[in-house]
Amino acid sequence: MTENGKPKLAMYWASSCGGCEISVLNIHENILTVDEVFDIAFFPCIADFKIKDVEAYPDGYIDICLFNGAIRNSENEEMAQLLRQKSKVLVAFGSCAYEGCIPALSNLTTKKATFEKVYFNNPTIDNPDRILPQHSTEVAEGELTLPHFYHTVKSLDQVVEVDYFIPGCPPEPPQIWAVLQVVIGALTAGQPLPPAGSIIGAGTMALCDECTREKKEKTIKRFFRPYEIQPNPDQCLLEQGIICMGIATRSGCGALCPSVGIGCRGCYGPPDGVEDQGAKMLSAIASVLDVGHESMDEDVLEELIQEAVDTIADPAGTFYRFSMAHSILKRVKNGKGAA
Amino acid sequence: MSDHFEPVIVGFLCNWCSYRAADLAGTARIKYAPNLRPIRVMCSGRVDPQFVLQALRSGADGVLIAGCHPGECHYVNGNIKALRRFTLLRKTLEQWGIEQERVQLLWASASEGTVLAAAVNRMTEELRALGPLRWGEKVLGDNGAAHLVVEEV
Amino acid sequence: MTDQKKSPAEQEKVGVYICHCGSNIAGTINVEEVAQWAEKNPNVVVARNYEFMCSSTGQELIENDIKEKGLTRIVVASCSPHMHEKTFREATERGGLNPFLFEMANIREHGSWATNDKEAATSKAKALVNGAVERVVHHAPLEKIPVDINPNTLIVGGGIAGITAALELAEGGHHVYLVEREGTIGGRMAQIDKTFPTLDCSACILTPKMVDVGQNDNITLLTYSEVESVEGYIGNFNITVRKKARCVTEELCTSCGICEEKCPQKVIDENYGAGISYRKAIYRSFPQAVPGYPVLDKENCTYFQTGKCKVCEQVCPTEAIDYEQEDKVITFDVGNIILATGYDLFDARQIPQYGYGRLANVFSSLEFERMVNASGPTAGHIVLRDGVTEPESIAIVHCVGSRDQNHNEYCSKVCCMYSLKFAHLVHEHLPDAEVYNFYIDMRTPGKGYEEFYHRLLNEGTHFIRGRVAEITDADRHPGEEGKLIVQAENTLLGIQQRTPVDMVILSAGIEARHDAEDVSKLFKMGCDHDGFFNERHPKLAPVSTMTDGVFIAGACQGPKDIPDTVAQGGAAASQVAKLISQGTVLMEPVRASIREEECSGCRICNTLCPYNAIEFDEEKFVSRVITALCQGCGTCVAACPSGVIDGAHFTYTQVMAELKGVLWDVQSDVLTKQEVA
Amino acid sequence: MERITIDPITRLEGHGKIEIFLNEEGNVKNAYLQIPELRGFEQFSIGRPAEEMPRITNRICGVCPEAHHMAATKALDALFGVEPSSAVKKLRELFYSSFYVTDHTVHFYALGGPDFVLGPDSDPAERNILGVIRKVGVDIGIQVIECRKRNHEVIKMLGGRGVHPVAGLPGGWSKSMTKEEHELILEYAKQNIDFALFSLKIFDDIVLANQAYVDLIVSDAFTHQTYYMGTVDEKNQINFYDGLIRVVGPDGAELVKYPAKDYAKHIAERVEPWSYLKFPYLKAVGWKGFVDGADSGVYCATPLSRLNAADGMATPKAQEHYERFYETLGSKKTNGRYAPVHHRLATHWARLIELLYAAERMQELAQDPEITDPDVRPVITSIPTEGIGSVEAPRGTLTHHYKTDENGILTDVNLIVGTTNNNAPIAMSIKKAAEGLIKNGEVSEGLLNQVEMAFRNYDPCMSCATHSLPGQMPLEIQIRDKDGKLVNRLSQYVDQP
Repeated sequence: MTENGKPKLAMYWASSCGGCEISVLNIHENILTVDEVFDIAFFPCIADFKIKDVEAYPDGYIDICLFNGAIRNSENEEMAQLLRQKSKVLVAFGSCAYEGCIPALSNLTTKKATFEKVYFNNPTIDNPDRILPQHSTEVAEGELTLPHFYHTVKSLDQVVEVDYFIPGCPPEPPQIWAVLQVVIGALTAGQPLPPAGSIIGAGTMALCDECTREKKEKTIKRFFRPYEIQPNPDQCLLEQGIICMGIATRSGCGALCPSVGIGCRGCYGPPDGVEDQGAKMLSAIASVLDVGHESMDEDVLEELIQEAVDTIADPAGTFYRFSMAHSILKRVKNGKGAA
Repeated sequence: MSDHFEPVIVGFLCNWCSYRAADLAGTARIKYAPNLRPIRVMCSGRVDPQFVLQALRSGADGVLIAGCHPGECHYVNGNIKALRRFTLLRKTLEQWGIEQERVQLLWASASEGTVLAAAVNRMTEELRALGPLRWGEKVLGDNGAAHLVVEEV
Repeated sequence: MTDQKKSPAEQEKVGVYICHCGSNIAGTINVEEVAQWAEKNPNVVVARNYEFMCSSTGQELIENDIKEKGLTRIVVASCSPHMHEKTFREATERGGLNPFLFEMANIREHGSWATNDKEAATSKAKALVNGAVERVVHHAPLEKIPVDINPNTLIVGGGIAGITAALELAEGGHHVYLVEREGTIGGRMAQIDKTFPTLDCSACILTPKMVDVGQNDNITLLTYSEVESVEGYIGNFNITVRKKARCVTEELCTSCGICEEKCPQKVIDENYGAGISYRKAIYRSFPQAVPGYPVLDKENCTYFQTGKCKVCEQVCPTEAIDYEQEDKVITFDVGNIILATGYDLFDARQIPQYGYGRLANVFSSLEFERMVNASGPTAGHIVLRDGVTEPESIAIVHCVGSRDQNHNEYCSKVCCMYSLKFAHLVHEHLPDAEVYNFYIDMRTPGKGYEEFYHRLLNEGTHFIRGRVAEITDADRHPGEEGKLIVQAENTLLGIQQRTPVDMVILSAGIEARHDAEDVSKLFKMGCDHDGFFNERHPKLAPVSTMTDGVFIAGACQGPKDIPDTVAQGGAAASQVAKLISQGTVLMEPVRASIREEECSGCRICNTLCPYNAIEFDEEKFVSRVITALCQGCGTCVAACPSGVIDGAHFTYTQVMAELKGVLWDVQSDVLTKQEVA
Repeated sequence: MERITIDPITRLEGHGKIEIFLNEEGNVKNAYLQIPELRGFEQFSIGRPAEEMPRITNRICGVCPEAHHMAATKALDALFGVEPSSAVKKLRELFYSSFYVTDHTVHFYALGGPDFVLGPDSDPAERNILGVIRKVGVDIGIQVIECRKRNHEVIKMLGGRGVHPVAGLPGGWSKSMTKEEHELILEYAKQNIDFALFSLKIFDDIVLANQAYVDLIVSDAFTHQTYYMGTVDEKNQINFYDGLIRVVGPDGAELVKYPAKDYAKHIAERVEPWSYLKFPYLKAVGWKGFVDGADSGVYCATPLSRLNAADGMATPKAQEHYERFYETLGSKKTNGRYAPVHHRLATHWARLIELLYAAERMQELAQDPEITDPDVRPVITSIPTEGIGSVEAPRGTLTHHYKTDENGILTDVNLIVGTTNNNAPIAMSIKKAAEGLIKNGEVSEGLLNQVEMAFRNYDPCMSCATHSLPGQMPLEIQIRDKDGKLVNRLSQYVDQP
């Protein structure tokens, strides 16, 4: 690669879906500017540098590394260690690296249950010898190895220090471009970077700030599944009993899902000042559950509230849809969450 | 940890009823399990579910939320909100595989020192039977060990 | 981040003081060990243990250490904060620190007193101390919130409690709005004939005070009126009162009473007359009513029912009758409120086996009060329902509806004494009549009360210890014919006893007003299970409520006799007078506040506040806390899904720090990077 | 014995690794494609509300989330036993066609294209889309970007989000098409057709006009005789959104045609201890290992497979090119249909024909008066039980299978993902290419790209994730002696840091 003064950019995926890369490509023609400003130092999806090459770099050789994907196996963790060592600025890019995202729903179940489901118990499996993938296998010609599959999916900052976090599944292209412009400004014109550890490429407050639906006082008698009612197109979905994570989710996407009549699922993670997105969502909607009164008999009261609460299907999987790895407890004690 | 297991219970006690109930239990020299570590909040309605989760994350074996009886809340109905949150939290914790006995809600008025003491004794026994939770080492800690070998299935 | 700089919290210098409380704490907890252990905490500069921290020398320890060692935070581990939090906050302040930079660990009530296991108590003490230390370093200096006090006062209820409070304040030069539901003030006391134990005439001691109220320029008397709404907070309440139309122009009425005299329509007086006397359709409850002008009762007025009559209008010399008169809605501002809404009498019909309402000669205590009253329907003669026959034997049943699992568990406190009074009055009016008092326990605590009991013993009253099982007119034995038989177990003799009498008086207990719960909601303060208003503290703040600026006096707080009620009226008045003379009050700064610039306007919090302290700004699309209305419960803080509501002195950081602090010994070693950082 | 490790290659969601074992003579003894990744959607989806699956499973792949979103949504139709209105079906299919246009476009230009436009053995530094642009003009690069831009706009418009759409609901769609959107889409559809035709023209001029390329395409190293799978409509013509799944043998004879709900009767999956990814095969034929031919249950599901499995294309222009495709590659027409083409590299051409079809189909649907029907979100009251849904993902037939309790909470989930279908064929292609290219331990840089071409034509999803500038599969070959000492190390890149 060319040894000129251009800053070095790396983008790597661990346990991810590639959506982050697609979202980067969705800055469209601006990708050409990125190509002008940076030298690619490592970017499996677009260039041919190998792990060996990265290992050969001096520490801090890479100016900025966009790391997406969760830490699902030992290979992911080793790559995270390596890239932390070689990068000046390491960015947890996208929900997976930031807080675990959908892959971390796996923390609602166990490794054992996962292997059994995938390799033993499903309608199309043909595995008479009950074979499971192994870390090391002796085949006729020699040894084959696979990475260790972790019990718990972790976010990037749970295995290495992270300088910045860009939330979103995936981060929205305008936000990505805005961040890249800041970085370019800092690297080329010496403009200041945001304080280390900050969450960038997103707002600070809850999504409701961006949502155009009309909001009233919230008194909810029960909740509905999205197919059970036809929501009023202009009114706050939560008020209509459709679970919308917007109240406990960081702004930045522009409230896309509510704008097409689907409740926010929380992919931008919690807003500033909230540690555990799920717990806060839980607390908020339980508080406005408009059933039961202090003058009631205690048993009646508890029964009424239980009924209303039971209209919420799968609280854990809903409130922690994206933030499981970053939640206070991080995983379930056993597989109950998923089975 | 020694083989003898003493559960640790974090108690969130409301300033006006349950905290005073605990005061009264002491004043009346009622002896009860020393396993409760009380934290004073103004109202059971102040108990943020994050507190409960953090208590479990930080090593507690159980959490007791105690407030005034419905209708007797000094803030009219803060305890009703506590009950609503608790009910949803309990449903969620079940998905997390956390036994119901580990997180409990109790109504104890300022005059019910005996009720509070009895509840702490009962809960301590229940937790002894369940054994330690100790989240950090027993649940998260095993990531290190568990991923080294594919478990026997 | 690898930045090793000390955070602000890590730089705080904490002093820790472990109190022995004589042997109360030190007897069970190894205070030296706890102190030495506490000193290991990097934040702790000094950790002492001392005999009595609440003593002046103990407090001086704190003050001196602040000055000499430059402490910035104070932790005292001793008794419950409900005992001495104030004491040590003041010591902290004298030392030169903001009083809220102090935290207390309760190692006595929650520690040494709760177990004999010294080891466990000591390690629990460590946990609590550590929690306090970890918490206090995150404390912020707080200033109490000053609020100006409007010198006017609203008093609800014109009984003896309200009257007393009103006069205390008015005579002290403060303006009072006295609101009474009925046409006249006076309340229950006006219905009573004589007061125990002194037996002086109730009316004779009450009416002068009623007149004083009527004549005092500092009192705006609003009778036949009800409070409709209460907005605002201590020092600044805005009150709306509905003054019901009495169809009499007060300015013109001279209280001559001719309308009442000429009115052709007689009505049974259920209220003041206890249902055993008549009044007119236009009436004053009693001649000494204050104010003196009558009320026209539309439901029973011939003109309003049939369109004909108008006698009162014709006879009125000053043309004060105004059939067209409408309800008036009055609004005014006050700084404080005293509730003196009194009590309801237990309705004896709820105990069918006592036969009240079914057996003619079973009387309620209030009926008897009216009957024996010289101004009552029988001019004071004690007679049976037929209105002529004098009873030869009378049974007085105590604890009707009181001390009764099926009705009210509590003791109504006054029934024993007024039952003795009844017995005495019977002896006085009918010297030959036999009087039987059926009681469970004789409760006569009070000046001169026990003596009064002894007097009755000497007057020949028969005292039978036992709860009455049944009162019936079904005679079984000779001598029972035509009598009421009182069936009870005499627990002293251990025998079932049937006592035939001519008349039975049921000493009904005291109950909260039927509408007490609505009233408590209107004034945003709580009721207990029995419907009596909750005092702020059963011992130390008996007339205050949880709502600043709202006070309670008399039987609305719980059963009371007249002296206690008058005392509470005075106490409430002096509480209010204190606030008025202060001019401003400092409110506890434990309050919620919303960081508006971070509020997304989701409106989750809007409906949660029981004090309506949260308003929504339709322009800025943010929610806002009205600080003076906020009581600091923290419900909205816990609910806010954006975490932008701060609960002063119980912030997320403070509680979390205490939480991790008390769990110091069970924290796991497996911490994520993020938690280490 | 020497071994060659190719690490990393990348796949659908994450990474891939190729192990090539050589014998003493240094010839290929065996080759393994290892997939070191597992995310376990089938397990952690259990316990979730079924209606959330379109918004959970699209995270399997950020490159074709639309495919998972659609398969999941169709599985919900079946689960709740609701037949979507024709308006809903059309809206969904239009959305899906637009996705196909962007997906196929970028694969051809960024991945397939460079190999032909610039030549398999050209300077690797140039062998990427930028090189393509330099050679055939910058306007193409712009057109590619524009094509992605407008179709991602349609995806966001109708699906709610540009990546990971959210609009799918049982029996419906959460968002109808507005008047303004409709006009825009009509315009975009037209542009898509022009772009598709233009792309086929480029393929003609550069590839078909060059005999060397044609020879390469038909060369044995890139030829496999396998079964082919694809979804067809009632006329046995290709349809991406709905239809019956048809499997034909190497000779073109129909083996089976079945509705998606019967998938488990026909497909089974093997497990190997050295890969996390399972190996599907045809039950009717059986698993004979990594071999081709009529006796091996190995099948293929790619653009080429779909053409082979169908009788033709459902749109006129695409049909013309379909016929030309078979004629050119010397396939004979027997009783109404062409015999299958087995040359893997022809997949690139097949992909362009599908691109044209998708564009034409998008226009047909956009012109349908029903397409703006506002009533697309029905209220569902039925009790869910079990449902199977499938679509043609760009990388093969995609099947979702759900079971729930009466409350609609998932109790069992099974997924057969596009690329998984091709797990065995890809491994075989790699081995065959390696065998053909690695002789006596001598490995030339030129073989790298050709081995790469062996699996790139399948467009394994990570290479679709490399729809980008410039586009290449990262690939390195290490040759070690039996002590593991590195004796030779080759990379497509000349200059090492």
